[in-house]
Amino acid sequence: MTPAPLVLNGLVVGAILFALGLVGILARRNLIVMFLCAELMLQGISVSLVSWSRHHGDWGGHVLVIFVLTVAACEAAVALVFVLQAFSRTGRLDSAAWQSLRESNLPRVVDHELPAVDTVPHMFPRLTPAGIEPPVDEDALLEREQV
Amino acid sequence: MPDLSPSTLLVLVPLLPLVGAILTVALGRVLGPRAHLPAVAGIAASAAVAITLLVGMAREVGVGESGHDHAARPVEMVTTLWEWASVPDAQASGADASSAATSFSIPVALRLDPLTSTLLVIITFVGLLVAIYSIGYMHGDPGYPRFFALVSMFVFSMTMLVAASNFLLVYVFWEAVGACSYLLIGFWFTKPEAAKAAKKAFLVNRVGDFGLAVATFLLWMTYGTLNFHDTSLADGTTVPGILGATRLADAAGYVGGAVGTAICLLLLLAACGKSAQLPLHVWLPDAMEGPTPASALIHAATMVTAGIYLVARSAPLFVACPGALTLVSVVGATTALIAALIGTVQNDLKRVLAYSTISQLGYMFASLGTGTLLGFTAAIFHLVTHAFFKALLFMGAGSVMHSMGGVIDMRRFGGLRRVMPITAATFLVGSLALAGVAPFAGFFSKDEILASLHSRGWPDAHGEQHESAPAGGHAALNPAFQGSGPAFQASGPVFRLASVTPDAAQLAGGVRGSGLDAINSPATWRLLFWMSLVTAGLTAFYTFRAVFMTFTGPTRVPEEAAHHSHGGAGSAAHESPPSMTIPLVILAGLSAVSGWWLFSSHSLATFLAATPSFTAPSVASTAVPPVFHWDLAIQGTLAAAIGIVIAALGHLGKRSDGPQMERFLGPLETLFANRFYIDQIYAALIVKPLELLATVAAVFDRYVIDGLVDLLARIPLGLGGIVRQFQSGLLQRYALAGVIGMLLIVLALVARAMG
Amino acid sequence: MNATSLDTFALLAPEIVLVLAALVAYLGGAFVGLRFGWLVAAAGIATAMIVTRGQSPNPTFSAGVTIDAFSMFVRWTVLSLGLLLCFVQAGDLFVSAVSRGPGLHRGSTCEEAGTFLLLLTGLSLVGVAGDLVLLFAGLELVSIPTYILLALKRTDARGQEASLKYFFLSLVASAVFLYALVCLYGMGGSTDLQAIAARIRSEATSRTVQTLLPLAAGLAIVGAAFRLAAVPMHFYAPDVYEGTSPGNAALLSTLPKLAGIVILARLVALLSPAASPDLLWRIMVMLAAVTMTVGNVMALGQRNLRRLLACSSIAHAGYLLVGVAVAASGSETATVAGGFSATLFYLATYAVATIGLFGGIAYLGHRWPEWTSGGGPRPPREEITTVEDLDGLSATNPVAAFAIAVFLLSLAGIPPLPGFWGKLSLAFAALGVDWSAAITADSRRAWFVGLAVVLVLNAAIASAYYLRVIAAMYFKSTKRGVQADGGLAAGIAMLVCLVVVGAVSIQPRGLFVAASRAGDSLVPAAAPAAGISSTPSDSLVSQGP
Amino acid sequence: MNGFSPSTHLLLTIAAPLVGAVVAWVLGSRGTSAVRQSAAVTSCVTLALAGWLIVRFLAEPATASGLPFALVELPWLTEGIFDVRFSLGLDGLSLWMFGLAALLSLTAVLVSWDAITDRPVGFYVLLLVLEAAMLGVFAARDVVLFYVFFEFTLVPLFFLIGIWGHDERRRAAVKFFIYTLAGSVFTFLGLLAIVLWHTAHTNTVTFDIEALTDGMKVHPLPMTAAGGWLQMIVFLALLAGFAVKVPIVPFHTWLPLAHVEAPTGGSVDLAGVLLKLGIYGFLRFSMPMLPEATALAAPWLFGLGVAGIIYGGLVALVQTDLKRLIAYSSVSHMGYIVMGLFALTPVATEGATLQLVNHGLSSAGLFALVGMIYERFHTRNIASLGGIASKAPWLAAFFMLFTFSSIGLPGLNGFVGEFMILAGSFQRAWSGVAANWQPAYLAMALLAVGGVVLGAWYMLWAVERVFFGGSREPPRSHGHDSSVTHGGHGGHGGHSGHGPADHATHDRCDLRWHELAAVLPLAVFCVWIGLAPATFLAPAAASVRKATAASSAAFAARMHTTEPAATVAQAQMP
Repeated sequence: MTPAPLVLNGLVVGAILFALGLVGILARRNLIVMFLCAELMLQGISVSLVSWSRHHGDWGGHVLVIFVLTVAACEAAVALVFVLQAFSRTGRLDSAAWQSLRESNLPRVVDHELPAVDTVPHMFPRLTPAGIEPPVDEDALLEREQV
Repeated sequence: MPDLSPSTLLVLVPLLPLVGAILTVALGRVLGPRAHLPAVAGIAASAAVAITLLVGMAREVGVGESGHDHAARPVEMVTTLWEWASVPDAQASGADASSAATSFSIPVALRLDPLTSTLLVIITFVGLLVAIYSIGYMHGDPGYPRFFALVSMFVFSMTMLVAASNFLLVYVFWEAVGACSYLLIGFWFTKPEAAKAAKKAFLVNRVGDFGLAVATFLLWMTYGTLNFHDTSLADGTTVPGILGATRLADAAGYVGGAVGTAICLLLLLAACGKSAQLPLHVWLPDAMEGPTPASALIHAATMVTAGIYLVARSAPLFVACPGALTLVSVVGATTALIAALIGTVQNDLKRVLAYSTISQLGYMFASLGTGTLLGFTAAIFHLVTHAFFKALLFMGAGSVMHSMGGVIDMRRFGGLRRVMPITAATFLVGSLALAGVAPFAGFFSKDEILASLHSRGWPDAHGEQHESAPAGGHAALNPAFQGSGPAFQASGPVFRLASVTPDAAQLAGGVRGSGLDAINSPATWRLLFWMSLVTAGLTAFYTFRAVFMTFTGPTRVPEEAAHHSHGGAGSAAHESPPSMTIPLVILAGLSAVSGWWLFSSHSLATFLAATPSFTAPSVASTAVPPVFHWDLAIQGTLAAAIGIVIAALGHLGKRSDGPQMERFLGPLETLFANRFYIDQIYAALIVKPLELLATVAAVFDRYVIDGLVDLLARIPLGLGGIVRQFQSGLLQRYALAGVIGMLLIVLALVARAMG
Repeated sequence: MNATSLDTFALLAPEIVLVLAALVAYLGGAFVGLRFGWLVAAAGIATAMIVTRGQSPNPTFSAGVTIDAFSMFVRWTVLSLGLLLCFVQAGDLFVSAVSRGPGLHRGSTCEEAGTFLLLLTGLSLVGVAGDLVLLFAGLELVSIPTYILLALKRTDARGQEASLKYFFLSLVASAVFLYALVCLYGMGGSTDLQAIAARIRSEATSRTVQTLLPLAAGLAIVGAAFRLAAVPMHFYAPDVYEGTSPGNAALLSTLPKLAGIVILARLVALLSPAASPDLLWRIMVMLAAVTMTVGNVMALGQRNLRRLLACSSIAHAGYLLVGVAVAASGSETATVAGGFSATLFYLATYAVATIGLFGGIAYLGHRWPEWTSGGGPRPPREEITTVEDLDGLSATNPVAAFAIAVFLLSLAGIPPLPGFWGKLSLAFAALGVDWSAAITADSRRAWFVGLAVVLVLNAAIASAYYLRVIAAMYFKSTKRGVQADGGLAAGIAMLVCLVVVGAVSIQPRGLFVAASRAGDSLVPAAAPAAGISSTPSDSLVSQGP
Repeated sequence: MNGFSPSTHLLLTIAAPLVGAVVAWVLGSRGTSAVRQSAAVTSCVTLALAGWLIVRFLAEPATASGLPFALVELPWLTEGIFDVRFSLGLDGLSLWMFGLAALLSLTAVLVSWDAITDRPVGFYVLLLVLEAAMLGVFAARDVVLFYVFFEFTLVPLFFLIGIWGHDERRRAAVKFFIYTLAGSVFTFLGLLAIVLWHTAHTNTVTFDIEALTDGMKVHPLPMTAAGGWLQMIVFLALLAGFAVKVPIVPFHTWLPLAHVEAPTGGSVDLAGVLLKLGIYGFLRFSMPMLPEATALAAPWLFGLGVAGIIYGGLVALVQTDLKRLIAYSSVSHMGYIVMGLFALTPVATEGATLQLVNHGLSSAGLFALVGMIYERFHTRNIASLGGIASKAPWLAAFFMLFTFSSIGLPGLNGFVGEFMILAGSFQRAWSGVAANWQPAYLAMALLAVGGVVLGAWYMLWAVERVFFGGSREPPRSHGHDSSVTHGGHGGHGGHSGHGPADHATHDRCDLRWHELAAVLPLAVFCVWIGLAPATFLAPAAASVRKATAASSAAFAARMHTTEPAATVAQAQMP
């Protein structure tokens, strides 16, 4: 049995990681960063699980951690697909670009623009478009010259 | 029909007309121009039965026996057909500690007593004559079958009304006759005036029915039953009927005071509605839009007398409330006077007769109000004679109208006595009777009425207080006044005999005084007496004004007469067919003799005195021996004579479209011509405000109530609008909202756990 | 752990069958050009059903697998809903099976089918999971295939946006839920739910439990709220439903809800009766009331059909929470059982109607475009999106219109349709919470009576927008009909749902019995919920002066 | 009465319309005439079955004491906390309403004969389904079963109004549905609360209405502050639904809209039967189960009834649309019924229950005839009608009859109910209330009697304007206007096809055989009830008494009656 302080430290770290991740997801608009923040939350969880597991001297926690890591990997794969798709469609990683699905009577929310330095040449890796060619989204165009 | 029991006969009286009506409806198309047969046959048979019953009843009562100064024993026969509705043990559980209304049991029961049998005969007999008359009058009308169906339907309802032995049944047929009159007034429904008049009649009557309905409820509350007769229950106990022997025998069987007065006033209201008394008289003149035979039957002879019947029937109730009783007389006399005044300036022959009807009905009320046996019998007496001569007059007018091509404005024809002699002669007889000229019928009945009023106005023999009589003011108005001075001493003994009335009043008032009783003072009665005397003069005046305008002077016939002529040469006006003239003649004969015949030996009064309602001690104790009041007769005749003379001065032999001599009345004339503006007052005070209120209510309903409902429905919609504001489509706002929610929940839980 | 691993295999046989079917679909599609993946899926589900029939609920816990009436109920619901959904998803099953040419997402049927099967597996695992690890694994096995299905079905911008939103929010939600699991583990010191429950009861007063229990409860509730599309995690629903295909919408509005209910059920069963903090049921009540109200009022103004149905699914999440709240409030086992059985019963009735509804919409597919021959090139056909697109459906597609009307009325709770029976049981349960107590301010009684009132009021409000759709179909006329090109299978699914709805309307007993058994089994040592829990104590009458 | 048992008989009666609906649906391909004939046959058969059942009911001596008849009981949702049974049966309360539902359904079919040309199959199927629901709701003896039928009646009517209605049919249908639903969901809660209370205090689960009634007698819901006024709360919950259904002013605004927009057949069923459900609910649930609360609320509902009489009458007075006028007259007449019900005296309550049937007959007849007028002239606008009596004498005659019946002319049915209601109310006001209530009660009773005058006014005025006077040809544009505004989907079925209607004004203007067959039975019953009401009062009496006794006792207890002006009369009378 490890003394309680160790557990507490572990838990605190874990909680801090979790909170950071949460805040990150809420604060950052870059899809990749957002996903990383989600991973951060999972890591915080893993940390606290491990410390609990040691506290109780029980393997269950560790097992759960393994599962968490696995799941995180899977989600990373899925996330990659989403990010690439999103980027290929809008040409940017801004989550705020995705708000064409909303109540029809509401205006589009335009946050403050990104700094111009972010502009990058239009040479991106492209996936072969899946399915039929969708109609061009005027919202997306509107975003494009801002990049 | 000796083999039939009286009860069966009694049922037959209404039944036959009903069958007639149904047959007419069923076979109307088949019979075509002979559609009158079932109706006439039914009414005729019913009349025969009614007369049989009357004879039997008269034998029962024993009219003609000597010594009827003692109160006659009540004679009645009740036959119950079926239970109409019954709610046993109607006590609202435990709530009715004080209400007598223990059971709500309404049998369909018919009764036969002197009053009923008299009225049955009048109704069926006059009905028969009218039906016969209509054969000619309505000939060729598209609604021929409908008319006869309605007439016999009416005879059915009316006979049921007077034969019903139960207040609810009375109410039922009270409205049924109203409906028949509604349909008959609106018989020519394509005429907008007719339709309006019909509606007006029904509505004004409804106001009266309101009174009757409430009165019925109160009676039920107070007496625990609605039956006139005593009903013996299965368990042997007897429910004393309102006019049953048990209660009649009981000196204090009737409620006075507030409740009693309320009941009586409500009954009076009902009677005013049906009998066109102030303030509900407005419908009768308009009702003249209906076919004239209907006017003769319903709005002159029978239906309008239902009010008289009601008050007479519930005499004991009224006698127990002297205040209400006096009010009856006041209403009656006032109506009589006002109607007569209006009648003096009417130019429409039928309207003249209509107002005279109102006025004569007023007489009857005045006499009912005296509360003496004399008063009640006199009223019924006048009812009978009036039925004869007023029906006669209406039919005469109808005959004129018939041949004048529907024109009834007296200013447009004249000198018709040459064109239609029979009509003229019979009309003259009727007018004499109406004017109360001896020895025609009206004279005797009116004399009795005056006597009954006089007996209340001068209860004691001492004549000195008559100088202080408020009637002094009428001196100028009534020339007969001076002449009537010495008459009082002559009629002294009469008053002494009649002076029991205070006891009656005392007995009644002794129960509990009501505010109204204040008006029950000799002064009132004297005023009423003079009013009716004046009315007598006016009656004579307008009657003969009509006679002179119509039948005397140069012969003039309106052009409508040409192209409205049945069978006869399409040229000029002509005497009506025999089917119309024969009833006229019969009625003329009756108008001439019935008065004397019924008055001599006081047969009618004796007969009626056996009516249960009149055998209540409070009523019977006021019996007086039959005396012919010479003094009053003289006054009455004088008044009539003056009226006739003035009329003759004004109209005899003049062109009826010439300048009218009533002009000298000036503004009064316009007041009379406009019927005292009563219709306008009603329109302004009741109809318009109600319609305004209705409009307001409709707007309120549409915009306020419904608006509130819609507003309520909008609330969720508004909420939805607010909620939708959060659906901004921004991923991170969603996440943020979720996290905030999470924090709230978690913090709440944690805080609670931490305590 | 008195069972061998083989027994465990036997216990999990249906899930294993599903996984095998998924493998067949994947590999077949990839290597032997298998085209009729959905047939494989259907067959797999059918086999799983057969296998499940063989099993009997025995509450033995081995390797964290709980096979009790509840998990059996979940399984059956999963499988039968899965079968229906697989038809809805399939699009034109037979055409896709026989036709060679590439068409509208035909090539991908096998991947979809396989993913769908895995999703069902995960859900069924959630049902049987008696262990945190299995629970978590199951949940993720529900989430990840969902992402993939969303992405596969729709490749246009809206589809991507929908899947993107769902993905990230789901990440957050599952992370949050995972943290709740951490807290539970921290309290229980074991991953076995029973052990955790026992530990919590034994150390109910310890500081750890005092601290972590509310935290765990709150986080778990929020995690479940996302699956349920309940406040405060309901925002994604309208957007996602609008963006994705009817089949996915049907899926999202039913299966995740089931998962959420299972989570909450396990949680409450874990905490109740002894250790449930009395604030828990208050929060549940508030969540239920707010959720159903938000959903309904938001739906009132909607013109977009799928958004409207999304709002309605939010509202129904609120109704579902009513039962959970009742269960959470239960100090007596019978109340707990009653609440759960009401919720499960309602979930079943709701799911059938909803799947039928989306099946109908999927079946209707597209509208004929405004186009007359010679009027220029044929414009692209439009999918049915708004309520107006259904105008005059009763004239053009009477059967579909009738079915959709029935489903809508059932959702509105008009008797005698299943929705009514569901609301009946919910309201009955809510009113029944310590019935013999007096209604005093802030008493449990007052809260739940208020909840019942909110429930029925919402039923009335909801009928407004359901009727709007019906009015569009029946009371309006249209020039342009719909193509009904969504595929026969969807139509079949619709009809099957119609039959089921009819059957349940006529005799709801069977379903209700199953649900109440499941509810009973959730409560340790559950007394058969005969009658209302409270003993007939005339406390009121005695209190009276 | 050999043959099948009463229970089977009852089941058959309720099932017959459903079978007929299926038949009509099958025959749909054969065209309109086949469908409507099958519908007519079905409703005739149902009517015959119902009539025979009523005869059997009357033949059964036990029913006279208020015992239910023809009991059916099948287990339905009997599990755990639920014991919902499919249990049917008739007693005095439901008997006549049951018969009325069957009768009016036939009327509804017949009046729609030519009026419905668009999608007749759906129309008649819905009509028959509605009939089954109406029969069921009066026969239901289980709380939930009652509510199921009670609620379900909305659905067919919703479609009837919405598809075959007039210009504003959609708004009307939705408003009608939601308004009534919003009310009745509270009723739903109230009923559940009663069941729960009973279960909690007797430990036996039952949804049987009779059992609950008895249980409520033993364990009444508390009316004390300590008990949280539970009984009052439940009463209000029930009231919410019933008041909207009746409708009691001010919850009536859906009624005129629904009536004006509904097709004739729908109006007939709505006015004739569905409005009665509220009153029936009061008699079935509120009064026997919640006596104290009823007693407490009675004065106010009594007042609302009177308010309804006057208010409805006033609003009706200024209506320009004939159908709307009659709709408001319904509001006014339902006011009488409410008043009589909450006068809580035997005479009044029995009168009110009879008046249910009376109003059903007369208002249904009036709506049917208005529909016929509309078919002929394509307008219901009073101003543009006139002199119909000369064009269609029989139509006018029937209209007069029903008018007289509805304004309470003696000798017709309307009078009986009105008179008993008013008499009972006076009895209550006179001697049944505490002294401080008495003036108010008397005033209200007098107002109600005044309402009779008002009723005569607006009805006769309408009759005068529509039927009397010179025969006026309504502007032809009207017909086409309405047909155009009805345009679009199903609109042309909103009223009669133009083919017959256009020359209807010239030749076959008077009643046709099916129209005669539609109104004649109603007229016969109007007269029959008017002449011998005892025939109809007696079978119901015992049940009504049983239903209201508790409440009136409670009321008497509330107003520990003080003596009003003691009357001399029965002081002496033995």
